[in-house]
Amino acid sequence: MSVLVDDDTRVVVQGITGGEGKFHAGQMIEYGTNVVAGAVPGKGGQEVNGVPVYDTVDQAAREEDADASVVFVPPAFAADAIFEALDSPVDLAVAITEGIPTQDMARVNKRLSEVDTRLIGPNCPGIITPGEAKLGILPGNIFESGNVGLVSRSGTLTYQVVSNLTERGIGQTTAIGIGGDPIIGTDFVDALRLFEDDPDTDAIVMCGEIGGEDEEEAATFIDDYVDTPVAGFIAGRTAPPGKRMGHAGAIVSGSGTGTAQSKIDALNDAGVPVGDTPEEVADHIESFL
Amino acid sequence: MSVLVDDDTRVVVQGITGGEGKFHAGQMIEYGTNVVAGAVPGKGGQEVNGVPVYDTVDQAAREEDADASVVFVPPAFAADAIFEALDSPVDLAVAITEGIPTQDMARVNKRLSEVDTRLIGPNCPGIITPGEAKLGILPGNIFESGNVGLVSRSGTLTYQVVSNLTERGIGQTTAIGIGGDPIIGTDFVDALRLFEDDPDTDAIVMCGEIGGEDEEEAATFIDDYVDTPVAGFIAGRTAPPGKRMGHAGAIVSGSGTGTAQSKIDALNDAGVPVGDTPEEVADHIESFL
Amino acid sequence: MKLHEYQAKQVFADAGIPTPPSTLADNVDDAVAAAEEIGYPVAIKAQVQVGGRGKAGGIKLVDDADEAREAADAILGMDLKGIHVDRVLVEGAVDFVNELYVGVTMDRGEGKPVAMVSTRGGVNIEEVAEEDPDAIVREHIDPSFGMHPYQARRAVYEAGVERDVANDVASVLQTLYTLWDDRDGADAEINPLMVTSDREVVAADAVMNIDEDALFRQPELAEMEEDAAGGDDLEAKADEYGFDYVRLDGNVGIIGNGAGLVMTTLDLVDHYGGKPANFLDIGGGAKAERVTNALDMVFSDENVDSVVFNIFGGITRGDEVARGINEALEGFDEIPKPVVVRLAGTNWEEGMEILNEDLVTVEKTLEDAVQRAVANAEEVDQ
Amino acid sequence: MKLHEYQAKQVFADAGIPTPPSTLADNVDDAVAAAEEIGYPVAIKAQVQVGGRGKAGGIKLVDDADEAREAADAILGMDLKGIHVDRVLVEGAVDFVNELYVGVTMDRGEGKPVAMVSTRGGVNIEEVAEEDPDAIVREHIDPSFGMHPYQARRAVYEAGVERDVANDVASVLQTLYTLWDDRDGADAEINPLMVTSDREVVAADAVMNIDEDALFRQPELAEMEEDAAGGDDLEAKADEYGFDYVRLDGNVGIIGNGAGLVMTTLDLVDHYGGKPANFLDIGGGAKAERVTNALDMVFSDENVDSVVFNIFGGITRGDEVARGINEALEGFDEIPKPVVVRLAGTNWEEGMEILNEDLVTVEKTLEDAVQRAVANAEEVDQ
Repeated sequence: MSVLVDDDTRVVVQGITGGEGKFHAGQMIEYGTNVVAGAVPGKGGQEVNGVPVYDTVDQAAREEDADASVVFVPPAFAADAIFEALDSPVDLAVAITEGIPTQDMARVNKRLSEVDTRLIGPNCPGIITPGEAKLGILPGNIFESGNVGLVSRSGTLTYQVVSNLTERGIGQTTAIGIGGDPIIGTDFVDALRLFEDDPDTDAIVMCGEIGGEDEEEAATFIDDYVDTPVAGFIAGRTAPPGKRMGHAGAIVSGSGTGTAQSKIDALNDAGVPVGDTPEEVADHIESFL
Repeated sequence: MSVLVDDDTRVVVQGITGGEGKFHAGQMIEYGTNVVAGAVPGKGGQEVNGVPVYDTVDQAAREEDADASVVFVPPAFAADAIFEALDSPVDLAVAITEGIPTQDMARVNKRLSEVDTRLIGPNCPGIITPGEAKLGILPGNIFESGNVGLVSRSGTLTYQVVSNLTERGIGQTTAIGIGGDPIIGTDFVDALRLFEDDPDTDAIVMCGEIGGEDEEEAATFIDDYVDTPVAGFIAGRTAPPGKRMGHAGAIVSGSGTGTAQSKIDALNDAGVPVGDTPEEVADHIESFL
Repeated sequence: MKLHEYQAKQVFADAGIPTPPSTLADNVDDAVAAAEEIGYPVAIKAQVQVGGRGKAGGIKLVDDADEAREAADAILGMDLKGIHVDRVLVEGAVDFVNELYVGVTMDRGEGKPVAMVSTRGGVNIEEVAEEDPDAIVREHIDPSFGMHPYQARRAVYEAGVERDVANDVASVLQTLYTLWDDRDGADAEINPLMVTSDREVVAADAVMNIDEDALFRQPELAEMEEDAAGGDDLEAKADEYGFDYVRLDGNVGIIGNGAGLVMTTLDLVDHYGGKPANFLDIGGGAKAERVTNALDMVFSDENVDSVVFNIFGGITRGDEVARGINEALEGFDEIPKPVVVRLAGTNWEEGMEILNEDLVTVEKTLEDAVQRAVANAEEVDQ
Repeated sequence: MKLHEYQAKQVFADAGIPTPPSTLADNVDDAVAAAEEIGYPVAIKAQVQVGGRGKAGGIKLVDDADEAREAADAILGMDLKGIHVDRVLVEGAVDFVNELYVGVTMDRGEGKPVAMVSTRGGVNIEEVAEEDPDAIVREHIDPSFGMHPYQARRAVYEAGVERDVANDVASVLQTLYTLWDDRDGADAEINPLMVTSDREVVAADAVMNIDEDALFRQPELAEMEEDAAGGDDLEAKADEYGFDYVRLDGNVGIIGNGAGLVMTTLDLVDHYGGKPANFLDIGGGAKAERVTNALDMVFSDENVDSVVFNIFGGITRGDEVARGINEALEGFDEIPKPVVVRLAGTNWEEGMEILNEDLVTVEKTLEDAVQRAVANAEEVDQ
């Protein structure tokens, strides 16, 4: 019924004593997520939202048998928190933090190549398996359990597209916000592979945006390996070349790759219809089911 | 008839324009080694000992289709030279240089875990397949082609033991000087595995010395995996505890491991006879053949 | 954050990269005095952050005091692609025989730094990159190790740099990487890196972009920031407010939360026949004040005829947004431009209760909101 | 190369690790003056590099000037395990409630650095390591990344350091790793790292061993070396000559090339009933002069009754060795101790031709050479 997370997932929240960490840990628990511990150096022994806090992720994961971690740690310390998660017993880390220096993420990226732990994010809304678990900041109430997998580089755009689906009664297996930063853990290809391998996912929505070439690579991957029908959306068609729009992912280089058009063309070539509006995306998905 | 190197091996000499590099490249060529190029930054286009010099190992290996490199580069620059070899098309690097800072070698060691290239040394005499190729500074004339593999942490001790064998008419498949530094590339276990897998090696000599626990690990490996008969020698039986004898490998910790006795016991327990003198080692080998 | 040439050059020079002697001047007399001090020929270079400075007349090579005065007078005060020039760098001219290119940036596709060298430096490097990408040698760096010296050498020899200056160029590249790494660079470039007639290597230009997200640990560079900004007034205001903002040439003002959703809103404005006046992302978790500031921003843009405010709440709460909109609009006797609001997600119902519907038009879906805003703009436009 | 406590402490303090106030003194008056300046109680600590200084009377805690004078007088000039004490460190005593241990070293088995923390610091840490190894938490470091802050925290919390000082201890450990890394440390240790009654963390001792092979890039530390040496006169001479030399208590002097072969020669001396007087490795590629120096070294040891010179040439050439032996011995009217020479390997035949066999006994095999030398020693001994 899902990929990566479900109601068995035992979650540590890093930074649970901070404002955001505390609030969203509460929201996650309210949604039904199995939050089993917090991890904050120096705050071990405390309790927040009814869960015990440990000084290190290692202790939290060991004592509470956790297998996933969500990082709500300020940007200056976030890379270290991710490294800590990668070097602990958890096998999934979800980094919500926005504004982590890119060079820090390059080092994290190197470390990711050495470990089996998966990273989602950073600068992402997280991951949700409707009705089972949400790890991150996604508004749970717009999701509904179902058979569509969703992967997106953009947070609020995800919500928009999900709401277009949910309003038609089309539910989701799992939705993954992979984040809009230049260097991220799980990318489109990784997420597509997960959904392709999930027997309960009957269709996939992929929301990209201008900048980088991840969507182009995803198109190639879809062409080669993905049988599950995919519908796409690309934000930034009207973005002028060379302008920076919001996050670093959204820089259009002048060289013809990374533009909305090159992404749309690549997806179309791979047989993926790309909607002009979120409603059109929902139309495509509806036609697949 | 050999492991790792033979008369097909095409060798680059890093530092071929330096005093040692030039001399030993000449010796290697005289021995019959297929030295195809030198690599020295800024010296590209020159010729030394009749072989062309390139500015980078990459160029040398690419242009001359080399598959091994020998490093004769001063200690301050040797780690960088090893990194360069590891990041080039060669699949064997032999580092002769003595006195490389240990922290440099720790970084090299990390890199070794990421690549397929094998490193022998540093601070080692090199590797020789008698009659075919020598990569390093071993005196070729004491070796003879045959069916005994030899691996040793110490240079001159290797020569001693080899001469004891050769004088009896016992030749060698390949002799590997793995080097006496605290951090080395190929260790006893690696070398033993190569000899065990070599159909032409009928017996193995392993020369260890006090310090570290490599011989103990090798003993365990022999017990578990090695069918080829092995004879051992351990230098430093009379070394007083806590004294530093020559190179960093030869520090006896106070804790009962790393002593000559613990190594001899471990080898004996694995069924490996350990000679009191080099002659006795030759006796054991003779009895195996 | 992009440093000015004179700032980047100072940073490079402090790290040991050879640069020509130079002095910053903000008036003609000082510029001439600097030129005299340095000795002719000198280059007089406008310190503005626009591409193609040279071709646009922002760089002049002069041979004596009269020429220096004339050039400084022409450049100081000129408008270069809309940016006013108020400072010039007076710099000793380099007698060069070759122009190389060296640079360090993050290769986002690979997720690792990359160092670049080319023997075809100079003004046309972008064309070279386009037409003959192999003329630029790329060496990827493992950021856990940093750049190994052999990598700098390899890139330089691979690029075909002449052997007698190869060591110096490799050393400049190594220093450039270290700078890029230590100073949280996004890009660091020297183009051209000149080889002089007496076989020395000199950085004749210097580009350094800093990762904005890392400015917290680069206090020295962060201080340069204000100086380095400049340009469009509204974009400066957006900087002040901390908004991601880009000014465009349409008339439908757009405010939203999250880059992807805001871009989508722009795309829909276009899709329904309108023209976006801007991109404005208020970010995640915005409070009422931030919403007020955003409206203030968009109202300040005289090209804007109509506004669409599109929020899908995750960490952003609909009630906070509604409160901010009310506060921004209740101050006006007459609402300056018609505002269409669409609230969804976290606390959207609370938001709808709070929102003063006398001041704005409310739409339930993104599509409807955008269409209404486009229609409003057309109405005003007529 | 081992730094003295006072040197290591200075290095640590410069890096920001809290240390008690202290002054180095080489006479009683200065020591008392320093104690008065610092304020009692103070510790007076012999600056010699031997283990178990405290137990051997080399550290005294004093409460007033009279005690300080008495202690300084007792310690200055004393012999600690054969080393003359000519300096003391006068150091403010720390009012501690806990003694921790932190250290960084190279784990040669793993081939990577390791940081260590224990709450059972103090004089018995070696026993703790022996009897209860789990009481010392080990955190391996990837040297390409360096120590991540979380690793320092993890080690500290895992060791059970109390939470109110955990941050400070983690910070000391992080600094210690950085020092170890930047300064090419072999080991860097603080034992004890004291927790004071007002919950501060202070390094009450400091150990820093530097990798000799890296001294070329640690000029500041290399300068400390001479000062840090001391001890046995012959070992000092060996340092000067650049030999690997260890003095032992037998009477057969041993010279050879390569650590493994020299150790083997020692082992064979023992095997054949003799007692090695020393370990002396002339290294690879030795020229005649080095050979002469080596013989000079061994002759200077009055315990030596007989010498065995065992060379198996690889880069070392037999002719050079023979020339050196001749030069060393031809100066004597009478050879001071009988010398047995065994030459093998590179150019051994040339060597045998050169060698003046009136001055030495030649043997062809290692076994014969050692047996002859042992016999020579027995003869002299009788």
